[in-house]
Order: sequence, then structure tokens, then C-alpha cells
Amino acid sequence: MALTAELRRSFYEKMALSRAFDDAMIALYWEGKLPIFSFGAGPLPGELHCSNGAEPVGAGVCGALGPDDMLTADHRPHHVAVCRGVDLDRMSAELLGKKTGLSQGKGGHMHIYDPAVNFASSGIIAEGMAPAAGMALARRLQKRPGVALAFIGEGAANQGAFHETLNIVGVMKLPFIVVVQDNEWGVSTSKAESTAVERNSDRAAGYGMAGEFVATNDPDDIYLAAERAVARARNGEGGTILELKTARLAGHFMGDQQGYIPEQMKQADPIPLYRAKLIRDGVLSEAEADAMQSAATERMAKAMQFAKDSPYPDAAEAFDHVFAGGSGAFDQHKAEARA
Amino acid sequence: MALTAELRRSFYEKMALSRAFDDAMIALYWEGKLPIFSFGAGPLPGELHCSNGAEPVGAGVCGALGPDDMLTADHRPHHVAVCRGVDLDRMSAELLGKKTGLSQGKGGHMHIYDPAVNFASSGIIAEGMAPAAGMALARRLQKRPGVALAFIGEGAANQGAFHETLNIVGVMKLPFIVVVQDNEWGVSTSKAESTAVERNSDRAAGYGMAGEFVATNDPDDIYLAAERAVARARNGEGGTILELKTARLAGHFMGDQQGYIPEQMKQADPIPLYRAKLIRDGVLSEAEADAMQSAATERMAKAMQFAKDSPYPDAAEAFDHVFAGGSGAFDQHKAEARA
Amino acid sequence: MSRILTMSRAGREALDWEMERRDDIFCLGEDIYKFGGIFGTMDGFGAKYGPERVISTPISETGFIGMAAGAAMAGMHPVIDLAYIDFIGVCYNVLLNTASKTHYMSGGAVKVPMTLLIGTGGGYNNAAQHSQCLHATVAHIPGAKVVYPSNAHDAKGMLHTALRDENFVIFLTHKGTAGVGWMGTPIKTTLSEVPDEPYTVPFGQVKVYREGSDVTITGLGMSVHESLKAADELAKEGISAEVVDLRSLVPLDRDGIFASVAKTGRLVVTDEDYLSYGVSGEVIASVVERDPTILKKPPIRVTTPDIPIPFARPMEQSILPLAGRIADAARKQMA
Amino acid sequence: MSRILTMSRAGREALDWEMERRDDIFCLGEDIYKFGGIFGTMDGFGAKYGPERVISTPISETGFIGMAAGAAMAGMHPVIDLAYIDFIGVCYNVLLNTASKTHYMSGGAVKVPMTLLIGTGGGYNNAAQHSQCLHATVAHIPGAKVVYPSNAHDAKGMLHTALRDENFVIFLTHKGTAGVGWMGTPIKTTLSEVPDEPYTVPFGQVKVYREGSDVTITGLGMSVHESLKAADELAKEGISAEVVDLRSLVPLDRDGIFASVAKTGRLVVTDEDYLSYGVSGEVIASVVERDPTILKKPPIRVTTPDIPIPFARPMEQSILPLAGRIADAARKQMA
Ligand SMILES: Cc1ncc(C[n+]2csc(CCOP(=O)(O)OP(=O)(O)O)c2C)c(N)n1
Ligand SMILES: Cc1ncc(C[n+]2csc(CCOP(=O)(O)OP(=O)(O)O)c2C)c(N)n1
Ligand SMILES: [Mg+2]
Ligand SMILES: [Mg+2]
Repeated sequence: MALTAELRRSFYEKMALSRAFDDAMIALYWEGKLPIFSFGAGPLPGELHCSNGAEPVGAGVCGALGPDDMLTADHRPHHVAVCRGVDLDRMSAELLGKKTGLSQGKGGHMHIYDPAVNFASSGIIAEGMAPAAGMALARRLQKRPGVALAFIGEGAANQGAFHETLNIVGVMKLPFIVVVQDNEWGVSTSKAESTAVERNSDRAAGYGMAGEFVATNDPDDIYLAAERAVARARNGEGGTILELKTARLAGHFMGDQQGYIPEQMKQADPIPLYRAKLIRDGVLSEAEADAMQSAATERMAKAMQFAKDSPYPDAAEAFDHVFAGGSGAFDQHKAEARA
Repeated sequence: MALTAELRRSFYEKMALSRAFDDAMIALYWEGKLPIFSFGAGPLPGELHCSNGAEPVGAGVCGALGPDDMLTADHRPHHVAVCRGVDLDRMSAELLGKKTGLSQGKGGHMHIYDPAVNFASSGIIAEGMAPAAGMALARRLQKRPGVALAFIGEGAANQGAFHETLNIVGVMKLPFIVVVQDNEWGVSTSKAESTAVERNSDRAAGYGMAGEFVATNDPDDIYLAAERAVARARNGEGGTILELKTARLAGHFMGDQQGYIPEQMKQADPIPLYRAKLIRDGVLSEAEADAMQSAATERMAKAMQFAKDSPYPDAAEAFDHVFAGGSGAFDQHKAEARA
Repeated sequence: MSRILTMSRAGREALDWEMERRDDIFCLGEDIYKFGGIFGTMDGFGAKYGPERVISTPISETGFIGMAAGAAMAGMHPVIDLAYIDFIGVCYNVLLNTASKTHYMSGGAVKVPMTLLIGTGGGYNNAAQHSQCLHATVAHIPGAKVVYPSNAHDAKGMLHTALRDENFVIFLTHKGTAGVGWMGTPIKTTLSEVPDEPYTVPFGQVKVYREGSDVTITGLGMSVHESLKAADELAKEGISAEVVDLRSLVPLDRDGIFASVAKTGRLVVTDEDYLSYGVSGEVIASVVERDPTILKKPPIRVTTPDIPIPFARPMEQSILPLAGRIADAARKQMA
Repeated sequence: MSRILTMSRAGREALDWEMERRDDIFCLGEDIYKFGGIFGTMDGFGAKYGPERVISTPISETGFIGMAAGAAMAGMHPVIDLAYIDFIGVCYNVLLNTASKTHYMSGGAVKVPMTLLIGTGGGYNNAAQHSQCLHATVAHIPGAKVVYPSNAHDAKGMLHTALRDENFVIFLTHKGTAGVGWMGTPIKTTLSEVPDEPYTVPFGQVKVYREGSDVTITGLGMSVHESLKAADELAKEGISAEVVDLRSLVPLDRDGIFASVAKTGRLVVTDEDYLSYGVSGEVIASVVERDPTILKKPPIRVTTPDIPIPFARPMEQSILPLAGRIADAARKQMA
């Protein structure tokens, strides 16, 4: 699909919505955590890894996908989830641990699952690599269309699962794309400190697959590279390592002071840049851009209201969903434990 | 060191000794296992992975090493151990599970340790990668010389530990060499079926290190490539993936019928080829070669006699060496268990 | 009709029957296309079902077991052959955090139906890295079912059950019980009359292998057969031992264990896994947390002690929970 | 001289003292150079000891922990920070087959002295993959020592002991007990008077935190402090609870546990790890295999059930072994 004005406007809309999601969650996160910080306090407890700055990855890559395609994300899933079209109300409710959440409050922000749009995420580094490749294999066996994508960080590219999965993908020529989101940091460790090669996309040669690198953190460029990768996958030409330079503007997680980041490594916010570009290109007017911004903020406000208004799950629900369909003896143990 | 006639003669001697070791063990292995095969039967029980055909790797690489260098090998360790100079009597005794064995009968053929020559081996695929890199790191911290080498098979190059270790070696520029012994097979799976790239040495670019590939299974060529890799490591130029085409003439392990190997993939025996070459080059006469052969056979016969004449460990020794220096409460449990 | 089969052949029959009828099942594992899996469970499947459904993988356990989990999430039911349980160390995260927890973490939105075949145990001088049981290590994971047939009848019935389960099932078989060519003559008590027709054996029920009135001996996998040997010895001495096969670790049939001990009043727990923090302690705790007064004597554990498995035969044979040690423990109970 | 310290500061003091005097110790882990480790055990060490001895690694646990094992074999004593125990899945083979078994498999020829620092536990809504205890999973490995201080005094003394041990020591600390900035106000009972001077606390000895005569409550890590809270409650009701901190899982002080239960005749076992195949069963089995008749009542386990840790606060708080559940169990024992 060509990079139409309509498509580019949708990129901006999605990026704005993703940012609205993170900003709303960040604001809520600090409730109950000041003056004394504690992961477990407040209405949004636990670790929170926000996507501020990575929105172009979500918008550009998801823009190149169809409904059959399958995605796994990592501990920083919001931008991919929002741009993929994961149910915003239920995702918000999940972050707050509510019964109406996508996982009925069992998962939290690192464990976002929405089968309706083939989206899954989890919190162990590089954990999503192999399952995504397996989803691609499943579709091949089912003779159904669909490309699988694993979204990981540049830090995850040094985990064994990265290597094992890409080698198998190469051998089987599976329709698989690993999106390496290079935001320069793995917690406090820079890519140069952790990675023996400048570009992970250069590792593609070691797996008999294609490598793509986009340096701009611009959704247009990301979309075009993703589209090439998706086309190869659909044509049976196998996998791609798609490495995208991006940004991490809100720290590793909430509470990270980022004192370790030197001035010259401060990263730019891609959203105002893209806004200016679209206006320069005559794709968007200031007024339209503002309208999109406020639409995003309103939509997110609605989602947050839904989440806040939703009830918490009952304590006893903790015993549900351990096994699908239950299991005789386990139910008994469950009953005992409940008693 | 130049590839002198003396050195080449020593290659032949070492290869002959390694082969004598395997042939003697193979002969013994079948005692007690016919007509009904059982891993656990006979004087040499357990799995046995022999090195027949891989002798040039041991001779050529070890020929380029010094006493400070450190080696880890895998489940197929004999050729590396023999060529490194591991105590032949005690290694033979270990395979037979005798008290005089290198591990006092606790290890068996997959677990050969001889600190006197910095040699270790173990049986989980690619398990030796990271420990070898750690030995290199230890020497750097101790300000002592020494290059570390991990000997693995081409099948092990698809294990996560391969990737994680090489990336760290690349980042830290450690004096480390991974010797990828490409004998074409991982059990019944060919390299083409398991590996997305033709040469693992090409994966070196992904780790910012050098790659070397030797196609001949000839100790002279292997020695020269290994010497280059060792020189780089000693000069602080970092690691090397040294991939060596070699042969697996006695099957994956004893009992492997190898029915899966097509005619055109049958592999040549490197020892007669090298013998002919040395004679062609006037480095060795037929008589000298024969003398070396029988010297090897005799030396191995002596080792096997030592092993056979040695006593088995007492059953109760099973409780020793769980912890260095013992441990109060464990000793008590040990005593209870012994009672 | 029915015939006497080994566990290996019986298991193969179940998998073959299900694969013939269902497109969602496919097999993954090292060397399975040519070798049919460590226990021959997929023997001949390469030729019969082709390389698409019988996939020989690289030596990349995190890769292919993780892929199996993803394929399961996408509607397939993968059957994976991991060969030896000693190898779980290189793929443990897939078991611990992915396959077992995704259904829960998704609030039931995502199912992960997959069956992982693993061989356990030693006794054949394969040393510390190829002889472990480690069944407690996988049974401690919430969200994974763990079953452990010890005979051909259960192997077929429980594999049918596993293949029809919507969850992650870890299907353990002790190498010495399977009746495969590389382990010598099959153990008689592992063989059984196996019906041609498919049938299921439910998870979570102990099997009383042999009724007895004096002492309960619990076992799993190989230790069931050593317990039966011991029971024969004991019978000659007039001691009537009841041999209880746990069969399933998750779910565990605590009622079944308690019922037998309540009857005999004496308990010997056998286990080839390491002593501490494992199955043996759990079995004893399950009994006494209900009622310690049913015990006429302190229960005795006959297990592999907390030591790596030694290679040499005299050492390995002495530390395994073999019939001799089991019978001695039962005699102590009667003393 | 001595001061009140958190576990975090106390542990740091021990490591700092040893590193100042010994060249064989160096540190490996993710982000330790800039962040000083999950518990601040290496706080400021980057600046003090430099990047050669305080190495921030890539996210490659099999790589850097395997390297630590190799460095140990070559004469160093690495101290590794693995952050959360939930991550053992990606490096389990190094723990299970390399670091723990090499000394044995080499017949004592090769030593592997290394200390692995790991954080455990939940209670702060970090969900199923960042809240596990899994201490039973590492304690089941033969050849690894596993210790678990619950207060500042033991944290310093046991870390000195670990750093002077010739073996692989897994050093566990419950995140909620460490007294680190991201977990809120430190729990009072984790703080202690800590001498400036170095001292060692031996492994394999339980610590009786609080003497009592009616019921024994065993705990480890966080559950010690929940047990103490429960004991306070119970005291008001005239129930005298003895709180026993296991402190060390390998070796386990079975005598110490038995002595307390022999005195009180009643046993409540607390554990934040999953119920089945873990520490709670082992503690009960250790007691009754010696003598079940010392128990006046069936022992009760108060643990995290066999379910993944749920995210939402109402669910997580209900499944953890907190003071309320512990006190109820003790009351049942007295009823
Ligand atoms: C196996 C494993 N090791 C360590 C962690 C802890 N951890 C969580 S996020 C993170 C950094 C990941 O960096 P990167 O992959 O670049 O993603 P980013 O946070 O930059 O988006 C680490 C080390 C983990 N979750 N899993
Ligand atoms: C992690 C792990 N997976 C599987 C095995 C079983 N196994 C032992 S040797 C082997 C084949 C290894 O092939 P390669 O690395 O090429 O070495 P070769 O046998 O050819 O010398 C396999 C799969 C193992 N020991 N460890
Ligand atoms: Mg990053
Ligand atoms: Mg090979």
C-alpha cells in the first residue's frame, strides 16, 4: 500500500493516542507513590515501562500489517498495542488490575493479550521471539495467511532466544519479522556497551535472511521498511531483522532518574517532529493536528474513566484460569486453598 | 611457530594415538553388549561418542597452543584431550569408571577434567562456550597470559549459549576462540537441515570478530588457521570463530547404524591421507610411519591395562566431592544416607 | 482385540491414532524425522506424515519449544520430544514462564495446548548430566500438568488424555521403563495388555498396582517397578506391601495416597529424584497434614540422595532407590 | 562499633570488605556498574573498583553466569547479580549442570567458588513473571548451597561466609526485606544492629527469632516477618508462638527444626513459594520421618498456592502467606 496522505494522518492519530495512553498512565502511576516511592503503592502498582518516544515504531510497523498478522511484544508493549488496535478500555482496565481488564486483572501492563487482534506480550526478555515464530509456523500448517512479528528491544538481541529463533526461521523460511527497537538503552546499559556489532540488522546474514535498518524514528520511513519486510514474508522469501532507531523518553521504568544519560545523548520527541513534517508537506493543518491531539486525549480520558469505574476482581478469582477446563484434583486443592 | 617437519610428525603421532584410544575403547565397549544391546552393560557402560575422523582438529589446534591456554570440550572430547596431553592412563581409567580415573570414576567419558593441562569437558550442548570465555576473563583479571578455546560441534552453533557468549567476547575483546567442528552431522540431522548459514565462520561479523574456515580436515591447514586466531587473541585483537570441516567416522555414538547417511556423503579417513601426504613430502618414511602407529597402539595398550587393573571406587565414595571442604549439615545427611 | 506392548509402542499407538484424525497435532524435536523420538513414540511418522508435521529441529530447545508454545496459542497442539529432562536447563523459561502461565496471565483468553515428552532417570551409567529425574522441578511449576505413566496401558491412555487436554502437559517416561532397544530387555511389569481401540486414562488418580495390608510403598516411573520387586521379596517374608503408583504429579491424588496409608498405617516413599524439596517430602506432608496419627511408624524415604549421579556402576547402583533399599525400609517399618 | 542497617547496606559492607582485601572477587551483572545491583549490594562499586571488577553485562544470563563459572574454575570468586529469580529460566543450565556439578564430576579436581545473588518474592503487584520465589527449584539442585538471610545481621554475616566458601552459593534475598528505595519503608524486623567488623554466620543453622512454647512457626525470607507479625497477634490472645527462620535451605538444619517442634508439639510451616514439591513439604517430612508422635495436631502449611501470581492487589494479597493466614493456622493448631 502506498504511503498516502490518509495513511500518514492515521500514523499521527495513532502516535497521539499512544502518547495520550502513556501520559495518562504516568500521571496515575504517581498517585500514592509520593513522598515515599514504592512499586506496590497506589491505584497503578507494579513496574511501569512506558513507550514515550517509540510511537513511530508502533504506527509505522502496524500500518503495514493486516488482520491475519500476529504480534508479540515485550515489557514495553503500549505503543505496539495501541497502534495494533488492542481494546483501549480493557487494556486500561488491565493496567489498573480491574475485572474488566483484558486479563481480568491477572496480567497487568507487561501481560497484554488481545486475541481479537492477534496481540500478546510478556515480561521476560526475548521471550516473545520463539512463540511468534511458532505462530508463523502454525499458520503455514493451517494453510492460512499471516506474518508473525516479534517486537523486542536492542538489549534483547543479545539473548539466546534471539539466535535460536532466527536460525530456525532461516532454515524453515518462515514468514517472520523481528522488530528490534533500538532505543539505545537496556535499563542503564547503552547499546555500545552491550552489543558487539553496530547494527543488529547486520546479523541477518548469519541467518540467511534480510536485514533492514531505519535511523530516523519517523513512521513514514519505518512503514516503508516494514512493508518491504512484510512483502518478502508473504512471498515466501523468509524473515527479516528490522532494526529501528527509536527513543525512550520516560526512562526505563517509572522511578528511573536517568542520571546516567549524558547531555549529548538526549533524544528528540518524534511526535512534534512528525507533526511539523506533515504540516510542511501539507498533509495536515495546525487545526487538524490540534483536533487529532484533543481527540486522542478525550478517547484516553474515556478509557481511563472506564478503567477507574470498573470493579476489582474478587480475591477468590485468583484460583480461576490456572488450567483451561479445570482439572478434577486441582479444583479440589483449589477448594481447600479457598477454605 | 612455523610448520616444521618435526611439528608435522608430531601431528601424525598425536592423531595415531587419539585413534588408538578410540579404537581400543570401541572394542571394549561391545564387551557385554552383544547380542542384546544395552547402554548400561559391560565394562565400558553409558553413551560413548568417539572422535574417529576428527583427529586433525585436535592435532592442528592443540599444536598452536601453549601451556597457559585453556580448553573446554563437549560430549566428544577424546581427540582434543589426547592431543592436549591429558593423562592417558587416568583418562582411560575414567572411561572405565575406576578409582584411578581423572574424576575417580565420577565423570565418565563426557566429563574429562585435567587441570594439569587446563582441560575440561561436559555433556550439555554448547555448555563449554561461556565457561571458556570466563576463563579468558579470569586470566585478564589475574594479569596472566592465556587464550581460552571452546571446542563445539556445528550443531552446537545453533544453541543460545553460542550467541550470548560470542557477543560478550566481542564486547570485551576477550582472548577466546570457538572451534566449530563441522562434521556435517548433529546426531542424524545434517548441517544443511539445521543451520541457516553455510559457514558458521560467517557469523563472526555479527560479533565484531574474525572468522576462519578450513575445508580440508588436514592438520597442517588447521594448524595455520589456529595459529592466526591464537596470534590475534594474544595481541588483544579479540576472538575468532574457527570453523573446521571434519569427519565423524564411528557414528554419533556407539550403536548408531548411520543408515541415514547417503553414499555420496561418506567421509574420508584423514589419517591415511595425512600419512600419504607426509610421505609424499618426504617428512616421514613408511617405516617411520609404521613405527609411530605401533608406538601409539602400544602406549594405548598400556593405558588400557592400567585402567583394567585399577580398582572400582567404593560405593560410599559417591557421597564425596558434592561440596569442596564438606559442609556440616550435609556431612550429617551424608552419614544418614550412608547408614 | 488387545496385545502385550511396551510403553514405547503403546504411546506411539495413541499419538498415531490422534494424528491420523486431527490436523492440529504436529511433532517437533531433535532427530524425530529420522529416529522417531527418544522412545520411538514417533517411529515411522516421518515417512507417514511427512516433514511438515514431523519436524526435526536444530539443537535449539528454547527456540523450538518456544515455537511450540506459540503454535499452540495459534490453535495447534504440538507434541514435542525433549529427549532427556537433563536438558530443561536450556529451555526452562519456556516451561516456567510461557507455556505454563500464558493461560492464567491472559485471564483465560489464550490457551496453550501442548504435550512435552521427556525421558527421565538413570541406572545405566550415563553420569550426572544424562541420568537425572528432576520431575519435582517441573511439577513445582504452576499451570503445567505433569504425568508419569509406568506401564504400557497407562502410557497409551494417558497420552490420549494429554493430546485431548487444552493445557500444557509434561509427559514423563523413565528411560528404563519404555522398552526401547538401547536399554536392554524390557522390564516385565512395564508391559501390559493394550487394547487396539483408543481409550483415556484420567490424570490425578493413583493406581494401586498391588494390594497389601502391612505397608504402603509409593513410587513413580521406575521406582514403581523396584517397589514391586521389593514387594515380591517381602511377600516371601510374610510382609504384605501395597504398591501405589502416583502416575500423576499435577494433579496429585492426595486422597488416593491417604486412603492406602490409612489402611496400612505404614509408609515407604520411593523416588529416583533427589531427596530434598521434591516428591518424597510432598507425599509425606500430604498424608500427615491430614492426620499424622494414622502412622504406626515414622515414614521412610528411599530416594536418590542430594548428590549428582556418579558414573561408575558401584557408586550409581548404591545411590539409586532399588528394590533392596526399598525392602529394607519396609522391614524397618514392620520391626 | 555497630549501627542499625538495612539488609542492603549490611550486605554491601560485607562484599566491600572482602573486595578491598581480595583480588579474586569481581562482580558481574546487568546494570551493576551504574546501579550497584538490584539490592545496592554493589552500590558505588563502579567508581570504587572500576569497570574491570564491576562488569555490567549484556542481557545474556547464560553467557555471563556461565562465564562466572569458568572464571571460578580458573581461580576467581565471581559475585553475580541476577536481579529476579524469575529469570533463572534463561540460565538454568548453568546452575543445574555446570556450577553445581563440576566439582563432583571432576572428582574434586575442579572447584567452582562463586556467589549468585538473587532477589525473590512478590507482594508489590509485579505479576506472574516478576514475583516468584522459586527457592525450592534452586534448593533441589545437588551441589549448590542455598542460603536466605532475613535480616541485616545475617545478610552481612552470611555474605562473608559465602564469599569465603569454596563452592557455588546461591544467596537469596526477598525483595520486600532488603530495605531498598523502590519497595517503600523498610520492615522493622529486617533491620538490625550490625557490627562494623567483619563476622561470619555459619550456613545450616536455623535461627529462633522468637521463643515460644505453644506452636512452632517456620519461615524463610519475607514469611519470617509475616510470622513475627502473626506471633504478636497471637501473644495478645495468650498463644505463645516460636518463630524459626530456616535461613539456609542447603544445608538444611533438620535438627533445629525438629528441636523446636519437639518442644511445642505444633507446627505451622510458612512459605511464599508455591505449595507443592517445595520447602513446606520438606520441612514437614523432615520432622515426621524422625517422629510423627511429637505432633499434637496435623501440621498446617501456609504458602502461596499452586497458581501463578496474579497482578491485581485483591487477588495477590489473598494468596500470599501473610500474617492473618498464619495466625489463623496457629489458632487452628491450638483449637
Ligand atoms: C531474561 C531477563 N533478564 C532481565 C530482565 C530485566 N529487564 C527488564 S527490561 C530490561 C532491559 C531491556 O532492554 P531492551 O531489550 O533494549 O528493551 P527496552 O527496555 O529498552 O525497551 C531488563 C534487563 C528480564 N525481564 N528478563
Ligand atoms: C542441550 C542439549 N540438547 C541435546 C543434547 C543431546 N545431544 C548430544 S550430542 C548431540 C548432537 C551434537 O551435534 P554437534 O554439536 O554437531 O556435535 P557432534 O556430535 O557432531 O560432535 C545432541 C543433540 C544435549 N546433550 N544437550
Ligand atoms: Mg532498549
Ligand atoms: Mg556435528
